[in-house]
Amino acid sequence: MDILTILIIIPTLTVLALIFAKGQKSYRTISAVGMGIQTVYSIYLLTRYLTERAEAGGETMLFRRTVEWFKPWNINYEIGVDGISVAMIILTAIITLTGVFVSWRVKELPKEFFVSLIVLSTGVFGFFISLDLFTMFLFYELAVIPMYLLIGIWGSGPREYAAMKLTLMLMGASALLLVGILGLYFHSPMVEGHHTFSMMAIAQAPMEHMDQLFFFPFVFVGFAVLGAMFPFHTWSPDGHASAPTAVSMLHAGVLMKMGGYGVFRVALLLMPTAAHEIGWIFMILAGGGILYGAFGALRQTDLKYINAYSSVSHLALVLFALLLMDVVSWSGSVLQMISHGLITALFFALIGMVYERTHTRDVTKMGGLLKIIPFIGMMYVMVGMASLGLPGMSGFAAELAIFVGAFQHSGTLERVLTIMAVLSIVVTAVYILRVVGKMLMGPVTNEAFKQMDKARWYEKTAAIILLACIIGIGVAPGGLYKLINESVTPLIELIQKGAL
Amino acid sequence: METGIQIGDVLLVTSIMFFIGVYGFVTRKNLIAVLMSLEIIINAAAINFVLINKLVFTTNLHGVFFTFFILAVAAVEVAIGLVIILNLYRLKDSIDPEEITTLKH
Amino acid sequence: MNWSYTIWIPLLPFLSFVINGVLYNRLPKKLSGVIGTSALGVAALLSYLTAGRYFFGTTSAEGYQPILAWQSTWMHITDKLAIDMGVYLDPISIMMLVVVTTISFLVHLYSVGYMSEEEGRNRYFAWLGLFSFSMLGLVLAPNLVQTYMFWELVGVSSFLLIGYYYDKPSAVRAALKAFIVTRFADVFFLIGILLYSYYSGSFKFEDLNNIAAIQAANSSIPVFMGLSALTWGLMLIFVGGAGKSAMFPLHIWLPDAMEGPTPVSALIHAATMVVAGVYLVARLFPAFHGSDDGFALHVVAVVGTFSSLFAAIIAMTQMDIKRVLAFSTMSQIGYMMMGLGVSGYGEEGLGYTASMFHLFTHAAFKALLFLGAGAIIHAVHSNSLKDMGGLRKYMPMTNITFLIACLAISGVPPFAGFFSKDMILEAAYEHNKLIYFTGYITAGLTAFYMFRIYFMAFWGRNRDYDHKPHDPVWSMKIPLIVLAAGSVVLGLLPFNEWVTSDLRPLHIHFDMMMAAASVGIGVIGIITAYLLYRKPSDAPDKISHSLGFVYKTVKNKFYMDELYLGIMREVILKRIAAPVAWFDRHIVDGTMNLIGNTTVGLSKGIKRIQSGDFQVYAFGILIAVIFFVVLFNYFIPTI
Amino acid sequence: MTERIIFYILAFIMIVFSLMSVTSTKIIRSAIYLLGVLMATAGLYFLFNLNFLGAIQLTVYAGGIMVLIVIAILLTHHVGFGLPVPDKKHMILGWLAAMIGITISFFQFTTHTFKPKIGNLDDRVSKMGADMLHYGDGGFVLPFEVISILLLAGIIAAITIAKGGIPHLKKRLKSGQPTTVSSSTKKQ
Repeated sequence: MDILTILIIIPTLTVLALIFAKGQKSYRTISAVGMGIQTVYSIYLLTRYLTERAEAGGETMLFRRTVEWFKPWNINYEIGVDGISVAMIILTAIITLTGVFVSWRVKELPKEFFVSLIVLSTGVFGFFISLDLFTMFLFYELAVIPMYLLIGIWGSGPREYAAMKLTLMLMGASALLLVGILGLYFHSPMVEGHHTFSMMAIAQAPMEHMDQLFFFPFVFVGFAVLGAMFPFHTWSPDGHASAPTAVSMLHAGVLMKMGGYGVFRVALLLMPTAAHEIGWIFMILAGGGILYGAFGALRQTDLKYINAYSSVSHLALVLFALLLMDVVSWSGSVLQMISHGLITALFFALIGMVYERTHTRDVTKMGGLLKIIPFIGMMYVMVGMASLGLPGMSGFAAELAIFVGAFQHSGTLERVLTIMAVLSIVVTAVYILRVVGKMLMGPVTNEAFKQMDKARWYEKTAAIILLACIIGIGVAPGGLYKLINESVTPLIELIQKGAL
Repeated sequence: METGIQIGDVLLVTSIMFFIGVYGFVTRKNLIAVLMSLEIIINAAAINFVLINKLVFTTNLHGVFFTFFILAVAAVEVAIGLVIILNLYRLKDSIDPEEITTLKH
Repeated sequence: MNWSYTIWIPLLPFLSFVINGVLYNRLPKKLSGVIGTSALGVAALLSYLTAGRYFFGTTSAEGYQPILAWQSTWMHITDKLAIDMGVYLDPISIMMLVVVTTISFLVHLYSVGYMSEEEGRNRYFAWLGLFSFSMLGLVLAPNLVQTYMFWELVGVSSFLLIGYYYDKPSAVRAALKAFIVTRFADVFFLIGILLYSYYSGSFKFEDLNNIAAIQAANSSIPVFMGLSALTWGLMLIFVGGAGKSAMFPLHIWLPDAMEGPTPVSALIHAATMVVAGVYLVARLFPAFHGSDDGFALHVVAVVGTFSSLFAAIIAMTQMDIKRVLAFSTMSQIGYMMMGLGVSGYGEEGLGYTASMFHLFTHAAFKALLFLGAGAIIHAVHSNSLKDMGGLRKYMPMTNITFLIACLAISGVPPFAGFFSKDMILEAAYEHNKLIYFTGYITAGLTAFYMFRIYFMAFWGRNRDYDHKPHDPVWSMKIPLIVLAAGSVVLGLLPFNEWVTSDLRPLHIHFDMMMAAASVGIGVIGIITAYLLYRKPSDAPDKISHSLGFVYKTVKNKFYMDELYLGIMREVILKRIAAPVAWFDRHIVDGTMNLIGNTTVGLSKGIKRIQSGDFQVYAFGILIAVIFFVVLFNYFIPTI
Repeated sequence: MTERIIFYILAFIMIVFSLMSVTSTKIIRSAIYLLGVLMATAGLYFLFNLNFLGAIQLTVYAGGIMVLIVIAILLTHHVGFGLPVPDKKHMILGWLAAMIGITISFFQFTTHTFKPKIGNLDDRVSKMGADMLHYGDGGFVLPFEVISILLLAGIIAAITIAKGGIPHLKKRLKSGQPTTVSSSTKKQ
């Protein structure tokens, strides 16, 4: 069996096992075991990748394989990974695993919940290994559909509204995306007498200048909606606020990263000329979005809204760095995707735990929780620190790389936007600390809070896994950065060759 | 014999009749009356067939035959239509088309 | 010589942090203090060893050479802009090493007694360990990014320690304020680093300080408002330093930070963290001095001088003993900044040496003052000077040590402060008379306000205490004694041999007139305080009353807090964040919802067409037929 | 000339009676007016010398169909039962349809030039009968058979529907259950 296809087969088998299983305990055990295997396997994939990479010489896209699927249109199941995809796959595996732990006690329809969750993650895994635009699009849709069910059925608050809004906006985005992908297809080089969906082939021979200018916005916006770029971000606060904990984690942690990854893989790599020429429009949107999201978060009182806006801000930083189109910014941007994925997943997990105990997410109604639930409280402080870019946590390494990369551009627009981006970290500090100060510190505002349960083992497991990753990356980002950087460098060279 | 009659006059008469029927079909609030308006419409059409056959295309009898068939179809249609109306009346105690809006489902 | 053991100096406190942090609840109560204290004790011994080996073992004709004792890859952003973690030893880092480990050790020891009744001591010692680790990492950094990283960590541990009493709202507010204000400054620091390193192409201090090489490597460095980008970068870096060192106008967090436990104030907000800004400027001194004829250095001097006078004036009016000490700290750091700012390079680097010397002695006597204040607070259970008086009878040991510290800070010979302060004033005199004069006045004010609190606390009126105050336990006494001894003798160290701007020994001459003048103003200050506060009288009240508005303004710290709060509330939250939030919910989201609602509305309209009324359907059919008739007859006539 | 006058009289009768038929508020009168229209149509056929067609029109239409309609009216109405006046919406739609339709068709046949008549139509009844049963060119035997089957099917359908289990359906309808024909016939 092909090493990458196993990444899809493991979750599929888990889903099958879930379908035939009975009893809540077996559902969660099966899910945890399946995702545990998946995590271990993706780490194994990393080691395999590193050894193969050492042997392969200059090639970074490894384990490539093509299976014919639909000959008349040249659709292939074409897969392969480079360092970026491997990092993303590990991120996805970890977040799904912790998501299963966090939803350990789902009460309603547990089987269906876990099935949807794992189907979603299957889509994400497939997305990250695809090299064929059509296959990629298919997996993307596979990830979006269960999201609707997960929010609509297991959500809270105005869940139908939120689920509908989220799904419609993402579907609208994928309509744009489909236009872009078909545009890419019909302007792609001929392979055996047909056009091709293969990204590798298209990247070698990008389309004409005017065609790029036309199709670039479609693809970019299509993916950027998923990456919550201003002004297409409004699904994110509502969606997150209504989604169940594990779904928020997966969504903010992984799905939104698919947006960034897609922008990078499809929009920028396949249409570099357009990215150079009209990228500045989106750069302004993304750069403005950094501060915009931060200021938006400043005024919220719902924990999930704060975090959703914070994600908008951080993802805008990712898109901004991607649009800068140089090695350091891209590496930093991918690092930021991973870092933010972990941080925001932990954030949502902790918010879920707090919500389960206090039955409110309104910051103004809480106080002094650190005394009552010290583990969760301390974790929240730590992840807050990670989010505001404290050194020693992953966020800092990523932001530093992005800023260093951004500062290599001496154009006025880039300079101004970079300084705005840097300034946003102080706003981030304000909104994070406001929550910490109000919710965790100070006197206990509600007597009922004193009866809260301490953190349970599965909650601790989830939190510790994520925090360990955050701190691990923060203390020693060198290896991960190198993995990403080595994969980014040839891509940048390819683009520059095309641009010249 | 029929020398004095212009085709235009005939068409004018039948089209007026036809649209009177249409008017009745749309406005009447009684299914049987609607059916009767339908008869006027069919009748107007049948006259057209016959007279165009008689006044313009005289090589064969197609128009006349069509009128025969229209008559037959009209008979069947009226028979079945009336039976359906009777059934509806037994079902809903009314033959007002306003009450029969099952089509929207 | 092998120096690689120096990595253990920061790692030992880190271990203390990890053990106390991870084994949070499982550790026996007494053990956490023991672990922390012994870790820091060993670290202190190691740093004395290092200092001895360095200052007495490596001297050469070229002066002391920096040593990269240990290095490890952290992140290679590009081949040039590589960031490595390392241990960098040179005179100032070793001096700071000694200061940090010693004070930290003494504070740990002191805290064993001071915090003995607190719940959550493990947390306290964990944070102290984290702080010591971060501060040492900051001090030993070989490049600017490592400095920045530990700079932030220091800020966080400061935040955590100020907020140690986290169920007290004022402590929480103070912690948040401290973090956010310093964070705000750090953003400029970061921008400064990025800007400066863009031209230098490196983060390493050797490269950053080699300003001639940077100018040679960049054919044209952009000039903005008459200053080169390098100077701008340095000034931005200084903003970061000013934030951490509580220079005007970023000082507002320091007085509030006194909400933390007193030993923490002694360690972080007096001796070590707050001087990080001074240390940073000293680290980049050649760059500051070389860029644009030292314009950035002028800024440092002016800010330092102004802050020192500003803080001294406020300190005279405060009634909270810790706040007086906080403003005094700010004032003394201003002095250090002033010393750096007026300094030249090489043989003219008197200010540099003086500033470092003052940093060194100040650490001793200011920590002593705080620990003494802590002993008083521990005894009388209040921070306010109004609740104190006549304590010399109850706490003789504290009285003597506190007096020594006051004499030292007032610049009375032969105590430590005299030498360092005199050196700064001498350097300032050679540089700029106005700065000298301001510093001179400040010296007098310093003597006055220090003896004001001394007399108010230990003399003044005798009062009845509910609990009879007494000298603290031994674990708190030892640090007092050690620091008092230090305050007496440290001034005699030959600092000009060791710590200089160009690493070569500096020749200094002792100006008798200058010394006499500065001692004179100090004595005037002391005598004034003696007359006003030796015995209870209403003279101080009368004076303050006669000053009226001026007094009130000063007492309210020139309304700086209110100004910042106003900006935060009115401008940031109400004028920026609220409109953004409104815009987001109503305009952006409104547009999205509008699209959705339009679709729904449209579908409702279309739905009504399908009414089930077959007569209307018939009408529709007819209209369609007519439409096609017209279409095919008049518009598509070929069919 | 006589024919023209007769034609105009008949046309007048047809139009007026149609109008009366669709506007009358008494259903039975409406039926009688319809009968008038049908008989005038038969008259028109006679006028055009199509006696056989006219006779069929009289027997099938004016005879058979009218009887059916009258019986249906009797089954559903009291005699003299007033019809409700059409509501505004349907009136407007009806007027609109009629006016647009008349305008368009008038415009159509006034602008269209008809081919001149070629010879006289052989409209003997014997010719009609021969063509009807003739399967060669111009023969109508196949439609004729189809129509016969249609008529048969119509009769069977009418009977089936007429005797369907309506009371049962009615009960179901009231209780909100689905009213499929198969289930209702099975119950019987």
